[in-house]
Amino acid sequence: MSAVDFTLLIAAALLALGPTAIFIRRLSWAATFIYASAIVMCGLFALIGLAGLAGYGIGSSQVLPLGLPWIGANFHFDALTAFFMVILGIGGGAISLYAVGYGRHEHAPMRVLPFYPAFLGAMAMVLLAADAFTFLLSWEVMSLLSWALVLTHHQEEDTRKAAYVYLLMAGFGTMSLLLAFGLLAGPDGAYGFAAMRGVTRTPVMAAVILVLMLLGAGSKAGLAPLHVWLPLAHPAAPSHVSALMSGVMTKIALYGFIRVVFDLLGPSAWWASPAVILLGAVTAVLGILLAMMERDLKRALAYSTIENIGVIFAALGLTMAFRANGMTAAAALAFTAALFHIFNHMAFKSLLFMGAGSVLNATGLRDLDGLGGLIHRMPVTSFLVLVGAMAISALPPLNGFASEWLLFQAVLLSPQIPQAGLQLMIPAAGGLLALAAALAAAAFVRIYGVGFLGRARSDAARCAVEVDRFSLAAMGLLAALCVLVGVLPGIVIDAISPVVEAILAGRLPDQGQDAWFTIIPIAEARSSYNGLLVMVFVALSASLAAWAVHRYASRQLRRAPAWDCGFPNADPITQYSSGGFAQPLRRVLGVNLLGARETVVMPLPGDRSPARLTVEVGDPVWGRIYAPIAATVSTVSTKMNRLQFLTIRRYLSLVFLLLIFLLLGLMIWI
Amino acid sequence: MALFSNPVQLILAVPMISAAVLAILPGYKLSSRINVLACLVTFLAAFSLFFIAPPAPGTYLLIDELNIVFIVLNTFVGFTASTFSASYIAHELETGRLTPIYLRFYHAMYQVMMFGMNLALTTNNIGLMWVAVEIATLSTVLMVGIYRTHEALEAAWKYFILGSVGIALALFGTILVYLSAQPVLGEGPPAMIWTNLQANAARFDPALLNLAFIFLLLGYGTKVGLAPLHAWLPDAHAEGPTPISAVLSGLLLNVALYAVLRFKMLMSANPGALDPGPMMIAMGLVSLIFAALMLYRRRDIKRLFAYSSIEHMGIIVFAFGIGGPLANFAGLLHMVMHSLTKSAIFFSVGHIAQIKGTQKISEIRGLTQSHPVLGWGLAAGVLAIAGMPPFGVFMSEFLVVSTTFDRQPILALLLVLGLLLAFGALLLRLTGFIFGEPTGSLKPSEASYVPLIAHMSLVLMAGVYLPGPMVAWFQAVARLLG
Amino acid sequence: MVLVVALAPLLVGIVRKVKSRLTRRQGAPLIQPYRDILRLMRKEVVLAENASWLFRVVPYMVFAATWVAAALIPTFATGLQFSWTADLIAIVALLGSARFFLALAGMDVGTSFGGIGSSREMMIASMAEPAMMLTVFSLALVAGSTQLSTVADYLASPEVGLRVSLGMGLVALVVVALAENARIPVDNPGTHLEVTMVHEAMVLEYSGRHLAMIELASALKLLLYVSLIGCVFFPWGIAGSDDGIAGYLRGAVLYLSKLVIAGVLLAVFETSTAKMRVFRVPDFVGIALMLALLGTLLLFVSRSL
Amino acid sequence: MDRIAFDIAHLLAGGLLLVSFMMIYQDRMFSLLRVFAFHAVVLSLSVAWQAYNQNAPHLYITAAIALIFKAIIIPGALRRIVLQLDIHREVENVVGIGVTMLAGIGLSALSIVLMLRVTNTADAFAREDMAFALSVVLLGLLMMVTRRNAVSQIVGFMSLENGMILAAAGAKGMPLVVEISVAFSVLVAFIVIGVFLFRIRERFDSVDVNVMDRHRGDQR
Repeated sequence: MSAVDFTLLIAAALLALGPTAIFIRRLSWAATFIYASAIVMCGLFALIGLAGLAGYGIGSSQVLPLGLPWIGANFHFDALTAFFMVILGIGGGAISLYAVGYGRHEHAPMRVLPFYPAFLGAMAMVLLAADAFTFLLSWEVMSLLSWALVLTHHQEEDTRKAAYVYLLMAGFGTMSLLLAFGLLAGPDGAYGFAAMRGVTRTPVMAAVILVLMLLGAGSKAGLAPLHVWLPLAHPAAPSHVSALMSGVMTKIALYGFIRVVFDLLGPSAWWASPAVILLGAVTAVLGILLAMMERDLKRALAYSTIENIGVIFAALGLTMAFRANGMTAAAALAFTAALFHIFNHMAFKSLLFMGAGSVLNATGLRDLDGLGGLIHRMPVTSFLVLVGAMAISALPPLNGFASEWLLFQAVLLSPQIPQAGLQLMIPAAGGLLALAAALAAAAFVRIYGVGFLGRARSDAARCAVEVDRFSLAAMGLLAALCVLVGVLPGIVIDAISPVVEAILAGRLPDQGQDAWFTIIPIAEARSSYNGLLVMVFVALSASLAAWAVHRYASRQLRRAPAWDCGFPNADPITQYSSGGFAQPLRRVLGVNLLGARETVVMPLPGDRSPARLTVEVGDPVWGRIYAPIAATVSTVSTKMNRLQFLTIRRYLSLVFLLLIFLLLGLMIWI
Repeated sequence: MALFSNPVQLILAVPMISAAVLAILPGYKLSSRINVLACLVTFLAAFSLFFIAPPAPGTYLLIDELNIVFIVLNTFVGFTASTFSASYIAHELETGRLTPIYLRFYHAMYQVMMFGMNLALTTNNIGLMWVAVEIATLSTVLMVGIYRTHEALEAAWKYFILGSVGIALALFGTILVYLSAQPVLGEGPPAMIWTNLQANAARFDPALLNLAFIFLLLGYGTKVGLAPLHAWLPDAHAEGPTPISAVLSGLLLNVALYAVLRFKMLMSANPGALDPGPMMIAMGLVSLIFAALMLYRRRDIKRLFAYSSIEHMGIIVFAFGIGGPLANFAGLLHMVMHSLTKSAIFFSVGHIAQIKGTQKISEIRGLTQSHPVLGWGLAAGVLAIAGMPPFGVFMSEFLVVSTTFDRQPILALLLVLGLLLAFGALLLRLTGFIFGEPTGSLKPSEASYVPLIAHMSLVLMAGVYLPGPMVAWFQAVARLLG
Repeated sequence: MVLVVALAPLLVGIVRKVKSRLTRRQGAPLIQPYRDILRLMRKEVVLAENASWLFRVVPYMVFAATWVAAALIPTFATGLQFSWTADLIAIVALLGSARFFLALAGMDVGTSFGGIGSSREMMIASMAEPAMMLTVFSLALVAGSTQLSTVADYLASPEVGLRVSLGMGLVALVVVALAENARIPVDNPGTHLEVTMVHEAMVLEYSGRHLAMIELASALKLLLYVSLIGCVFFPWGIAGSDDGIAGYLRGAVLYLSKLVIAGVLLAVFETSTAKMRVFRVPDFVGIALMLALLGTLLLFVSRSL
Repeated sequence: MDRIAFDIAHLLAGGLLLVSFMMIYQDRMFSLLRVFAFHAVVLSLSVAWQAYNQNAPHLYITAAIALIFKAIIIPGALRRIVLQLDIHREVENVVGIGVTMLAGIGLSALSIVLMLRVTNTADAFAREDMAFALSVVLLGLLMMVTRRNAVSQIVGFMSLENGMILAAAGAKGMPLVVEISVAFSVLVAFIVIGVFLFRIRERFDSVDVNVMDRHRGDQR
């Protein structure tokens, strides 16, 4: 049995688990059974993917007599698929493990169980599909199932709105993809990926396809300005679903982009790449700024997903720029950075969403301003979330830094590009990415500092208890992965290289030979980084310092009330709130970039009502793009709606006028 | 029974005889069973056409690859709708919306309508076809007005007037076609036989054909429900009994479409005649976008789905207007899928409206919680009709959009715009229907879900797997349509 | 590595001394910072009741991260043993780690001052870090490497000449250094006045050995920046990896004198300017960001000339 | 086919068109009904003349149907309805009669030009007939569109159907189907309209379509 058959079988089994859930819904172990099966299957995905990256089973295909009748349903397993299988397998597996524990708290499990495994299966189908129809079918089924999952808590108005916006954007994306595939397939309907691959296209045609792919895959991944659904839908879903959507599904969207733009379309003209780079960089900054301003824990995480997607798109754009100029080594570096970051983001974003889910479970709150002090009540969760926050803030020696480092190395290769425009633009985009990275650190200090540190701001947070072992195990797994990958990035780079090789026909130097797991993307004189040693050095010097201080100086400790510059121990609400923490950045960047407004209502002297500070900050994209569209549709449909209330005579007049019009037309014509 | 050795005769005779029987038979229970039985027999007879070699085209009857699709679909949906009607109509009697005498009338008319539609599909004579469409129209007019409320009468009246004008225009077109054929084929009946017309179309006077097609497109187009000729459609769907809404959307529109297609083939066969494509594309697009926008302001659930029918007829006409093997295939597939899906939607809507006692969109909430099967069934139907996979409509929309974009990018973009607008509206309403806290009556539905599930299973199956013979046959038809 | 730790308080001492003399005070002796740190080390720690384990770990983490970063910068010789462990970008990121933890610690106890400090620190950092990154970019683009030893070697070589971009980079880096090290005009290292403090507000709750570690870390950080500026922009006398003992000695002496000069300059600058309002700071640091970007962009212009 | 025959056919068909114009011109209900009866008479004459010329005896039946039903029974019935329901005796127009007339002239010009252009190959009889028939059809439609009350709209529809019959009769050798269908449609139309009018009488106080329009759906 070839790899593709085996993977298909597992995907089919996952899809079939959905209906199974309906039949076994009365059994007490139904949820555990479903999630446990999902763990097993995802584990198999990961294994198959890893085996594929090691070279086993690559290139196997299968055609089933399904889908479009004259070409059937084509499936193919190659290195790119294998890599994303690993993402899906590890992410899906860890999240399913988490769900074993988390799912017990679900009030209406039947709104999750039938869709959850099928969602995983649909994502696998997207990865395997090798013709346009199968691809889009799986893609849209994936959207549909995640939509159903988002609607788990459908009683809430916000959830319904979120789900609506989500599926509408998904529909928009699918239509864009459909148009892109229409162009790729040509007039004769050559929908197979194999047939699309060899065709040469004019640069304009390729650019149109690229734009459509940016719209289609970008809307699913969360590229600005198509990201609006993401901060709505991800928080609304149950947390393991949020984790799956943010950590894994957005990666599947990126897979779609990579598959079409890098694999099917081939090298594009150099002038196509700046748009991608710039979009990516702008998305990154916008996303993280919004994350900085957001009060809702899960929504802030969702915004941070947008940031990371932006980073990845910037890396992909760099790859396109290098590739268009035939700089294979540089392209390989940028592409490796993109794939590496995809992997990393899967790990830490899933971890963070699980953490948010644990917090939600323990306190029932998503509002940062109700949390605080969780590090005392939920020590393990807090520690694991800290690892995730460090990783996502790109702090060495964790994994987030490794991929950002690679990306910056790629940015630094820009002088070799012949086009002056790109030469100037890439470092500028690099600056934006650096800004995003710095803001990410600020945003996660805020999230962690307000949410987990300090004193509890509500009773719910005060009485929080640590979550169950399954959840902790799942988070621990991913946290360990973050550390491990950060410390040993060379192994990951080598594992990715078959993918890079397959897409770009070039790769980074083999990292396995370098001493002490150092990574050297180009040459040692140019740049190198060793996560292991950094970690060892930091750990050693920290321990050394601690040991020395404790050994030779004092080790006495006394607990006392907080000093706070002499103020008495005030109420927990005097702590910095999430809004307060964001205030400096809101004033500095938010006013101009996001249109943030602060209004202060000061009561007159003698009036004892409290002073109020209201902050208005939101996604500028809503007001600039989506609200006008919605308003237009509303106005036009209201105007049109008069046609429903005409008299019969007027309807007849319409018929009559149409007839006259056509007759006149005919008369003029002949 | 030598007379009925031919299944085609059976298809026509069974509804006619049972109409007569039902007209005199008291007692609604028996009537509804006979109704179902008659529809079943008709369907089986139609289905047997797959296996028996179809009879050679005669003066009156014609079975070819094109209309066999329509006949089988027609009788099948007619059958499922009759089973749905059996469970639906009992409830109407209980609530006193209908009296037994009206029920008798209803069942008889149901069969008359089936007869009209079957005749329109099987006849080989353009005049007879016109008559048959007229019969079907008039019988549905009576059914739409059967509740005799203000709204129902108004809807029926509107339907009647607009339908009559349309049918008159179609008659004029038919006469013109005859006139153009007459110099070639000679006077009298041969000049009205489809097979003759089709074979000799190349020699007809193209100018006359052009004029004829305008009248035919407007005439039968009124029946298809193309904007701006659609006005009767939403009200007729909304105010009639729900089985009739299902039949109207699922069948009658197809019958009219069939007529348009036949005449389009005639036009295509004549080299000098205008290309009917652009006209159909334009009307299709107008219907699609117009109906999509209208969806946003609907307050009545059945009217909502009636507008959705207009929208889909727009897509189908658009696809046939684009032409070519892929688009024609897509058009046919879309038509079949739309019939099945839309009637399934009306089945569930019928039950919902009966449970809730209202058709107001704002009063239907949280169905997945209170009535899981109905709620999710409706969800499946609406998502399917909105073009979501893994349902069959997705495949046809995939083909239409992807083939159009390469050839006519602007048209494809307009098409996509319309599809998205409609998707947005349907999804908005669906979210309201099936999610949130349930409102209104929560009593369980005792109705049978079999027709609903049967239709949705077929649509689901078609979305992922089309049987080989069916594909071959669709492709043959697509080639036939040019 | 030990050298940097040993030297760091000295630099602070120099700055303080010069500042005092400039304001016509006698000033504490040069070794006062050493004394301070040792004294703090010996004192007991008074821990806020609400402080978590993170609060206790952070000083060591901050110290370690800063130390490692500082150790990776060539002071007087380029051939560092482990220079390939991390490059300039990693050094920036290590400093980022230190700041990250410090800001978290500021939030940990749950007082309003900690929050002030953390939020302002992160705001300043989110402008300063990209500026630094862009400076790194322009350096790396000039030198074709982000490896500090290589960069220093390259810039020490005669082929570089004078470049506008490097000048801009220098200004940007100095501004960043001022901002990152909590110096006037961004922050006042000596103040404990609520509205003005940034760095000090974060570490307000620390005492005893923890405070000592943090003080040491910030001294280290100052040294780090001075070394960085020294080795990148004024790489005269840095010994190559193959130079002999004499080379090393010469490098060491020059390095020490560079430190002294930098300390004096810093003190002069701090005495002659006033602290700005917090919301002026972004403009100030933003200038660095702009300069760094301009430097990077001008690089291409000057290259193509 | 001689000249006289053609001229007579021409005269009759043209007469039908003329009567159509007269109908548009009427502003009293009863005179409208009278003119409509006359319309039907002219139609039956025209059809009969065609029957004679084409040697098509079945067309005589059509002529007879037209004469009996449309010229006598229907106007009589409508007259009764108007009397019984106490409907306004005036025909309410949407636009002025002058404008309507102008539009009607334009329409008949359009249809004649168009018809003569497209029917090059058909014989002269058919061409004339079709041209006039199309004008009558369009005028009937115009009448439906510009009149406010139901009875005059029905009359408009009937005159439209008259045009159809003229066309069908003019198309040489058109099989029996047409006659059947015409009879059928006239019959059914009459019945249905009658039923409707009856019901509408039952439910509404007037046959004025505007009253019914108040109950249009989706406004609840």
